[in-house]
Amino acid sequence: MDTIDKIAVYCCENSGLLAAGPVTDRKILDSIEIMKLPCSGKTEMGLILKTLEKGYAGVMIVGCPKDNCQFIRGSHRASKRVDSAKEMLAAIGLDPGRVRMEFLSSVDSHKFVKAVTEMWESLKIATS
Amino acid sequence: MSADKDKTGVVLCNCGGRNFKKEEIKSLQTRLQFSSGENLFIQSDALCTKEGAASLKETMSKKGIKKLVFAGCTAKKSGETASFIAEKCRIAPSNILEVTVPAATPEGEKDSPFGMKEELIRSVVKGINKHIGILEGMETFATKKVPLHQGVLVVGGGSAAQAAADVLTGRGYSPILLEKEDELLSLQGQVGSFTATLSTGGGVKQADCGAVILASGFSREKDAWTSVTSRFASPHLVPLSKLADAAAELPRIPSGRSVGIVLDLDVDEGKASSETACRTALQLQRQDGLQVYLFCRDIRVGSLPLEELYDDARDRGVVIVKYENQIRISGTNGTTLLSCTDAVLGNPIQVACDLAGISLYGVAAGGDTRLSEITGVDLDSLGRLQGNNIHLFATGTNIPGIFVAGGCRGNVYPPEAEREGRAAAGEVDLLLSQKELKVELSEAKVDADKCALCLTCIRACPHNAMKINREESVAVSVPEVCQRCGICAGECPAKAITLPAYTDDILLAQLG
Amino acid sequence: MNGIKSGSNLEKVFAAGKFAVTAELGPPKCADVEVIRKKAAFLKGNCDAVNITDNQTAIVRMSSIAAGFLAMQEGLEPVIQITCRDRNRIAIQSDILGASAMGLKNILALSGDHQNFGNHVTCKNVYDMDSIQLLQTMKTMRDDKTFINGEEIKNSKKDEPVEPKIFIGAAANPFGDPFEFRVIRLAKKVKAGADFIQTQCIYDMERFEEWMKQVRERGLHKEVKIMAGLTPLKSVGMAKYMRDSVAGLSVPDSYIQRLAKVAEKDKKAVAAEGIDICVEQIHRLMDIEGVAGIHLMAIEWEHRVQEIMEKAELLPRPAV
Amino acid sequence: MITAVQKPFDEIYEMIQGYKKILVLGCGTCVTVCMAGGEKEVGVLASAIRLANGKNGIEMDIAEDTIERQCDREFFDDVKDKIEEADAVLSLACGVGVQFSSEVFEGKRILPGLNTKFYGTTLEMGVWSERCAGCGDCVLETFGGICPVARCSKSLLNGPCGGSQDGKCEVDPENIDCAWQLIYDRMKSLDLLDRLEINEPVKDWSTGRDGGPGKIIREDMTL
Repeated sequence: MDTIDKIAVYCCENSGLLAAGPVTDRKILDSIEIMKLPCSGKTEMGLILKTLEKGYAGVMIVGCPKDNCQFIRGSHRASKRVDSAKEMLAAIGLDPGRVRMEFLSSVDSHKFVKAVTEMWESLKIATS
Repeated sequence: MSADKDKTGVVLCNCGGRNFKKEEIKSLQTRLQFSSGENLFIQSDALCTKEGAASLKETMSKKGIKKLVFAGCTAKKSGETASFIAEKCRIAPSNILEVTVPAATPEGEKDSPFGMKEELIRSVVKGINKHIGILEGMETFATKKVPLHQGVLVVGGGSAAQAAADVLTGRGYSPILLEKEDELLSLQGQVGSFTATLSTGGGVKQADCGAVILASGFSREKDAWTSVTSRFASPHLVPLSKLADAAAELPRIPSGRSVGIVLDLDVDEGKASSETACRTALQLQRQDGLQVYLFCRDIRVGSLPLEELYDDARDRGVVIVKYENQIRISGTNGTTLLSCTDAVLGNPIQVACDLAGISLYGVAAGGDTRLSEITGVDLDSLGRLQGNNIHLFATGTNIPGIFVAGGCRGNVYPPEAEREGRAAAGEVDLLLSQKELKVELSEAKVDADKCALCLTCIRACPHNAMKINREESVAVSVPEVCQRCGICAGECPAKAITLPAYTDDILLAQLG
Repeated sequence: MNGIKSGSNLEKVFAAGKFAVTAELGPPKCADVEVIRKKAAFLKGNCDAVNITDNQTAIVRMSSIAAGFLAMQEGLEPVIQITCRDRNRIAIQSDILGASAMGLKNILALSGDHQNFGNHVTCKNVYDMDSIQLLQTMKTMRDDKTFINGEEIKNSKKDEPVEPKIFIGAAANPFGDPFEFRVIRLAKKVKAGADFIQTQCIYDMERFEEWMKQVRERGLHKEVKIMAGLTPLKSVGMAKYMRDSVAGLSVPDSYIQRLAKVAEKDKKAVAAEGIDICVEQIHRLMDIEGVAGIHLMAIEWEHRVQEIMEKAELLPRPAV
Repeated sequence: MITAVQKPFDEIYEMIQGYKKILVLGCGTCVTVCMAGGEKEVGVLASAIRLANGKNGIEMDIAEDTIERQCDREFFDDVKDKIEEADAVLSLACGVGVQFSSEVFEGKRILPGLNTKFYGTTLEMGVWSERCAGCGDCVLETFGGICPVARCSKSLLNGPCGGSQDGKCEVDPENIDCAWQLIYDRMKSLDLLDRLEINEPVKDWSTGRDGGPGKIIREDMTL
């Protein structure tokens, strides 16, 4: 399996994508692959695992704040999918920290950067 | 679903030559990747003008381009220029993707505002190429027009409903006002073409309408009171609305009587409660020998008449206690004990009253489940119509074409309820005055061969966009209701549902 | 109801119009006869018959028939409990014949605690029949000399066949839900063939009296001997456990307060207070019309049974 | 429908060890509806196996497919080649489908990926509940449409045991309703309580599992 030293970040276009927009830090931008989703609720466990299969270091799903999802319950659904994916990774013997869910509003650019940074740190600890 | 053969183009908005230098354009041009067809590279000036759009439209039709990557311009809000182009050039909105080209030169170097470094060019090229890939994997969407029935159903007989009906009438609509003794039995169809079954004085009838306003008032009184009596054993409690009458019945004694008013029992209440509480307190305090204690977590007096009422009550001797967290109510035969912690001083307070009135608006209790079941409109955690979601405020709901106002969504303060009624009417007018909805046919698609009709999508859709197609025994999404969130596709256990602009192929291809 | 059905001591005590007393003996979780002998010694002479439990709470113990036979050798009259959990209709009918052949004269039918509560939670249960069908089976075997399949009980030789002569018991829980069904269920048990009933242990006397009222309204107390179940409270902890953790048991706060008050002064005196409560209950139960006896379930407290019976002035037991 | 849940991943993974080519085969009917073995679950499980193989350095070829039903021969036509190519098939069908796959493809190792649970209904999204025990002699008429055989923990036919409390079964008060409380309430609302006073005789279990493996032969329908 090829490894890709990147985190695939699936962003809800109403929140995560807008939060990621103003990010200019090249180190952050080069360490992620931003993928647009209409809503985090579109997330499937299969997509998360397939992304990891492709060799990505991690998968982050960024949706709206849980109770204020643009599509009412998308963030709730996504967070359940992420939990299932974590359970599956644990069952496989992989680091469940390779999947992460963030709930951000469209202006949370600093939180976006923080989340990516934190995830990288935890991934590095897990592999060291 | 395989992508069609329509060509994908790229347009760079150069804003009158201000965004890209010649050599930059050239550099970009050579690095763009198209999987098929001739390399399409269009540059254009001032795309946000009518003229610019018209010339782009011409080029596109000449080259047979139906899908477009648009790059450039940080001048306008994200997506604004893209949707302008989509409209003017007749591209389905999903078929135009935008790549932002961030300003590369530090501020202050005004002469070359967008001089691009190699690093930036690389990132722009990467962005454009990624979007070409997405569009090449995406079908070209057609649009359809859905007529909007001009009828409006307003459910409710109170001031919010009346205000909504008045506004609608004023704007030339003929709303059906469903008053208290009438009943909404069922609601079929969707935005633009609802069919309501109504029980009115004249019997059961059906009415067509394009939109619905739910303004049915506060329906939880009975449930709320049951909740209060089940929690507190004191025999000397009444709903706040009945406090004045009950207090009048109290036999007078020389040492005087005391009466308590409790607001915010489970949740903080609004101005309507403040007004009722202050008015009742004032009225009782004026009676001989009655001392009134008003308990609240916060009093909302954000309007002049309310402020005056509040001041008046205090001047007349009403004691107002702001409490923290929960208030405890216990009772013996003679009195009701109200105990709490003072929010300001932090000390415990206990007041013995002969009678206490509980405001029911602040009590968590069963909600308007019937209306929710009929319409599909979510209830919030307190059982009020309209889910607890910022995107729905003030008058929207999870169901396109259905709006809420007033008491049923928790606002019982008449001036505000009326304002909401008018606002909901405005929303309806904004919708229906279009006469028809232009709908891009990019809604969730169900593969009939795979669909097991397990109903998961129907249960999961937040907008009631998924229906059962009984003839074909398959689930189907209604394009004008579907919000393209893809939750159904995310849930479908048969992988029968795809959101055409976000198929697995499109998503996975981006990952390389 | 005139003819004697089994000739058991319990049956005769009832027939003589005496207030009957049964106790309980749980077989050991081993093959040691001594355990039974010891427990039997405490109970002998202090009651009219002794229930031998059948793998109670779904925990494996010595078989109730074997333990009952051993107890009988020690001079007790056993009431053999049979649950529907572990045996199908073939095994149960076979055991009824066997028990009767060994001289065991009382059998009490139970649904049985679900295996989920026991020490073999992964086992398969049987429930081929329920307790009411088991009562019917026993009655059919005894009165009609036929098995539940309609076949006659036959002797392989030309001799007269010997049917099981048993005094048939059933349990009743006046505190389970749905409350209104409880009397219906009792009536069904009586119809199915129960000669006597032992109830779940009683603490909530008001609810029991309410149930007895319903029993009398249907005239069931005249058709069946009802024995009120009692379990003395050994400690405050036990009382609270019974109140909080045993489905359907409500232990009144007044009892718990009484025990707690005594416990404050002298921990050792709590048991005596528990016995006093139990004795008070017995006296109150004896006054209720239709209560024909008590069933004393002194769990691991067999040695205090005599004291309770003495204080309740129920000794000596009638010789019938 | 027949309900099932996926086996723990460990168990599945151990089962497939030693095979070089695995086909994960889903079933598009009951187990799709109960979200245990449809095309989505096939994809998830196949991905999980690949990830595990990557971690453990195991070479294994994982193919995926889902057919309409694994309990009918004709539906296998589309995946015949794939099954024949595989060393083993990990079937995400109920026990019926797994066995029938084995019958259709004799000599092929067919492994069960699911634990088949019961005949049940979807109470709400993600919640399934048992309703029928397939006893072969329906008694629902007697009990107001609520089956004590399937829904009473002890299959009692003559009323509730002592463990019925507040409408719940003592075996698991959180999750199991007392069937007899439901029966009582229903019969009361139908004004049929007197029917519950009748003593139900022992049930004939021979019509179901206890009569040996079931077989239905409709002479009028056989070709």
